[in-house]
Amino acid sequence: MTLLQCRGLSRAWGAFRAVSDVDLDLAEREICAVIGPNGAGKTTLFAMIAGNLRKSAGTVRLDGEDVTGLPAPALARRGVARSFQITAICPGLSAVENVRLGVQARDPLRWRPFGGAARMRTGEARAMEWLDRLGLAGRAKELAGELAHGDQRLLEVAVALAQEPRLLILDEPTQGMSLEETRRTVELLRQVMAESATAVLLVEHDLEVVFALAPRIVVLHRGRKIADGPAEAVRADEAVQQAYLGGLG
Amino acid sequence: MSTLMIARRPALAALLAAPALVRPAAAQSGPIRIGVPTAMTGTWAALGAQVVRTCRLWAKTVNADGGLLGRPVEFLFEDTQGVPANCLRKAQEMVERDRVNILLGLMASSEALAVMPKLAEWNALFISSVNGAGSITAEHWVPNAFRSNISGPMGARALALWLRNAPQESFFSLSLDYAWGRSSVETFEGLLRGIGKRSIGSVFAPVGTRDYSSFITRVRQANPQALYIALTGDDGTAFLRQAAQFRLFERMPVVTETVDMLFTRPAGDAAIGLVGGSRYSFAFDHPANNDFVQRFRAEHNELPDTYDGEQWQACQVLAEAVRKAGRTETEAVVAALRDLEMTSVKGPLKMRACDGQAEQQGFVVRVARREGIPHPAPEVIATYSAAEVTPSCRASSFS
Amino acid sequence: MNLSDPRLVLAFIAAAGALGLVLPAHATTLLTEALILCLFALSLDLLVGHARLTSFGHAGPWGFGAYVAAGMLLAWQVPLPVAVLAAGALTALLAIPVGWLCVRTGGVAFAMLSLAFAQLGYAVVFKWNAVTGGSDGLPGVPRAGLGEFLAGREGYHLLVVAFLGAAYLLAWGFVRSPLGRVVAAVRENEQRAEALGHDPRRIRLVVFVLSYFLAGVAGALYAGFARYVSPELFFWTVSGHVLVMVVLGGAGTLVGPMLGALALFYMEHQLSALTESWGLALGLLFILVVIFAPRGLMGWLQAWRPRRRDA
Amino acid sequence: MDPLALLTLQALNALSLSALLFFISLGLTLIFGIMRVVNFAHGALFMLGAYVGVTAHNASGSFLLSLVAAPLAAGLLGLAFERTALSRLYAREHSAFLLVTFGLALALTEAIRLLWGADARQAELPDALSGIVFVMDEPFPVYRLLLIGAGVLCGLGCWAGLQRTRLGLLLRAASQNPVMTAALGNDVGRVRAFVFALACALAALGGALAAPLLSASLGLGSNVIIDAFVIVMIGGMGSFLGTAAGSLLVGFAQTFGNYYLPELALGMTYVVMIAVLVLRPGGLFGRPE
Repeated sequence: MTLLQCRGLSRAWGAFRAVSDVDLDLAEREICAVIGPNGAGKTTLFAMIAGNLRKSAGTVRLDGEDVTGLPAPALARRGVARSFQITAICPGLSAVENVRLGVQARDPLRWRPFGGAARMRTGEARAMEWLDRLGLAGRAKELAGELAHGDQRLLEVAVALAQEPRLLILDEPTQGMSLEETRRTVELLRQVMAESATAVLLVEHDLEVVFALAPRIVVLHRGRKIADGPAEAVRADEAVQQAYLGGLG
Repeated sequence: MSTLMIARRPALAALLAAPALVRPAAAQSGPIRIGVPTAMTGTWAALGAQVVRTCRLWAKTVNADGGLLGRPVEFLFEDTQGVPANCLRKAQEMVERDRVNILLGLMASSEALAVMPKLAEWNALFISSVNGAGSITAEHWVPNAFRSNISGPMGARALALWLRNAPQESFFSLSLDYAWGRSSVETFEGLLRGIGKRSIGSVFAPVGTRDYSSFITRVRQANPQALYIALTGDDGTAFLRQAAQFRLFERMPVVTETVDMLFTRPAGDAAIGLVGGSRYSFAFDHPANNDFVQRFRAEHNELPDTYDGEQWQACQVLAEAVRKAGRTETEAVVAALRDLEMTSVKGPLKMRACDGQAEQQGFVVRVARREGIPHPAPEVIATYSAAEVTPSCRASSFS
Repeated sequence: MNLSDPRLVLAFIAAAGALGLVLPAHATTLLTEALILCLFALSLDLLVGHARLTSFGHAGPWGFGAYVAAGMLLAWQVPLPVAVLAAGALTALLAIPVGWLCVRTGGVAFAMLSLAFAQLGYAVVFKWNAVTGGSDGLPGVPRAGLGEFLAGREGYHLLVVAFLGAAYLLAWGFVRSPLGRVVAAVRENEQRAEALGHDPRRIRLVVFVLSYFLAGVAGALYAGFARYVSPELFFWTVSGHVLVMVVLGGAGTLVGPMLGALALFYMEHQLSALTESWGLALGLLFILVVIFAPRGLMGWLQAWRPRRRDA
Repeated sequence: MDPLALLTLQALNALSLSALLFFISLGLTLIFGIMRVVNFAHGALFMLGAYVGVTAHNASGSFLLSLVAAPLAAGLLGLAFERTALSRLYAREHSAFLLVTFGLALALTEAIRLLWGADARQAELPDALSGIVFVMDEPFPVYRLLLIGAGVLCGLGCWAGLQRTRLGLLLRAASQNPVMTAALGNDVGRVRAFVFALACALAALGGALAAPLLSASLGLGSNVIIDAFVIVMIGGMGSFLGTAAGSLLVGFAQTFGNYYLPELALGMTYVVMIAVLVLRPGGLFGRPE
């Protein structure tokens, strides 16, 4: 069953067409990477899908429901989790608290004005598990704002994963991470994707990560979709090489 | 002879003292304590300064010749900034901590109205020395509350009586949009009808107005034969200065409910020709008044203004009542105050039992340049008997 | 010894209650007023400390609560505790439309908007003579339905202590609740809060309404305490005062602002008793405290232990 | 008085009030624009300007000298305060500035009362300035025309200063991006010190110019600050053009409001302020934070 169905997505600022007429379908549990040179419209596309940015044209359907006009919080409540190009975490709260907020995000009683102490404890335990899997358990009590840049990116991924989303959008998750951290993140993502029904939309410049994680690749160039298919086919595609890989063999 | 003591009882000791601090029985032996919670800072500071300096002068004078009933007089001053909430707190503190049962010199009418309902609970008495609001001795009056000063309506009444034989027929009124301003204009317009003159309109500037130009233009547009203003303090000064710059007074005389040097002096020459009621004037030729003016000039080498004179009178009234009562308990002094007759700086005076209002003469003064005085100052141009200017019992208007 | 441990704070409040029964009369009256100001500062801390919405107009709900309670007590002799809670509820009701307009902005725009609403309250109360008594205010507010003891000095003191304790528990519980944690998330990073499914404006509105409820309760308690309400309650200097209490005490700790309220009230009272120029001394004192005690009294008191910001 | 004369007169009244309000709020918007700081002590500085102005005028006999003495005194005080207190707080949150300037307001108001006493002070305008001129055969004070002229002059002067001079460029750069301005080798600390001193001087200039209309009194500070906040908010925080527009808007609203519907005047300013803030949180010309 198609989880996500985008038809004719466009976004223009005056004359500049950041994204023009992109169709994109994503099945449940499918992992798809979106690549393209800087300014190709990747982040704009994601922002429209996640409701952070109004669409100039086009529709988005999630689980068959038309969610075109909905703002980001409404989409998040429908099982869409994301990380941002510029890390968005709560600097004044501890690492474990950040992730616990992710766990709480899908708790039906997430807005209880009083009590909920028991929920807090189970939430915190669950959050510690996620931190452990990402190797951040040691720094659980530290303030998120005081973590190293790489750790903050890891933490943001952990927060998104803790939401156990149906659609996970990752905007250059390994950017700024060390090789070791990148390897650990890729390993974790592959494990999570195998275990859960989470579909993933991924933007990544590091092609090893792309080919390691995403069986399907979409290539954007100047806002248009120029390729969409299995990783091997796209790697060989003439137009992609010409536009993006610069004629790389 | 104990010297003048201004006791500043630091509450620190009281608040921290574990066992309640036992106060020596003040009733009959120690000094007679009088509480003065007034506005020493803030927008009313200038008026408060007059109340405080006159209380100190009176205490010094009384204590110099043996005090009251052989006991020294002691004033307790607290700063309320003219805010009712502060006044309540300070007054309650004086009553409960310092065993004060006599309150004088409150600044704003709203402060008096806040304190009066509590007098019974505190078993204390209050003599208004400067508050003008008519309602203090009318609908809001409570037993234990008295007023020695001339009220707003009484000042307006004196002015209206003087205007009977003034040529002007049509009047326009200007005041600030708050309780005192509205009641003053209302009373004046009622009195105008009483003397066969007519009011052709009134306007109330919002409180805090600084620029009166649009109101001056409105007065000129209405073009009355005379203008009545109920403005005092900074507002009075600002209006007089700006109106003079517009040459408004060349077109029409201006009259007011109460002339205080406080706002006429900073207005400078702009105040010359202003006619109005007066709650106290140093120019009133009377032995008791001349004595006070002479003492005041010796102490401060300047002329006593409205609030000085009225505070001195309140102290005189209190002293007379305490002497008559022979002791300082509240019930005794209140009983003595009722129907008390005496001579004050404003001549003969009688404290009315039914609403605590002092029946006294009314004065009308005009601001003029006078030799020997550096700034334009008021001169008395008419006096009216107590019967003519004092409203009936518990009323603030003249039927 | 963690200063923001609720059990300790409640013990502290209970002690203030007991102290009120022992102290000489006037000291108890002062302490009662100080505790009401603690409740007022606590209500503002929810906004300033937990939602990082600096309000310049907290005198608005304070004055509104006071006038509603005074009106009820004067007109229908409604029992005081009922009038206090009703005043709080009505203030909270008013806070919904006002809050909806205020929380869509942030920073100084929010501060100015809240200031404008409070000044509008001042203007309305000042002008509506028939109902609010205009500039003379409403004197003689009765402590209805309290019976002999509670209407007395000690009784009312205990009533205020009870309300303060309840309000503190309410605030402490809210801050630690799931919704309270979401408020912290919105404060820290709006974009992340949205990605977690929370509408920042609606979350801020909840805190705004709760803060106005408590401020309305505080105002109503003050009306019963002073038995008099006047337009000055709405004036911007009152907003400035309570904001100083929160920042002085240490915003975001619930206990800090209460300490700040006690400290400021006590300093002002002491200084004004000792010298006419208390303003000069207090002003210089503020300047020194801001420079040398960055996180207010709480920060200074907890200096020896790195602060955990999970609150 | 025929309607046209009335309208002209009221327009002139509004212009003179707008000029006064412009002087009052200019200092506030300058501080906010450059340093993102709300200056609670602005009213007290305005009052200080009135007192110093009156004293200098009486001492020297020259009104012009008072217009120099007042800003100078307040500017020096502002500089000293910025160097000793404010400069330590730039890394801190906004609330730190709020508390420090609240402290300065309290201390300064009391210091003025101690220095000058409680009574209001005034100085008589020289004859040249206290005359009148006939506008459609209705008298209008010369002093108010001077006020309007001074307002326009000061407005153009500040606008030119900000837009045309290197110092102006530096000020604007420091307000938009202090870090980058510092990186370009400018001592942003000194810029801030200069700006705060200049803002205090402007507030005091407003006081000195208002003294002939109001006389110097202790009540001056508290009322003025509200009007200044309203104007800066309506015009747009930190926007010079916005302050000029805000002053005109409030000047005309108050003048004509007081004339035609005095009943509502007190609340009207705040209704206008709420409307502008809700529709354009950044104010008419400002940029939202």
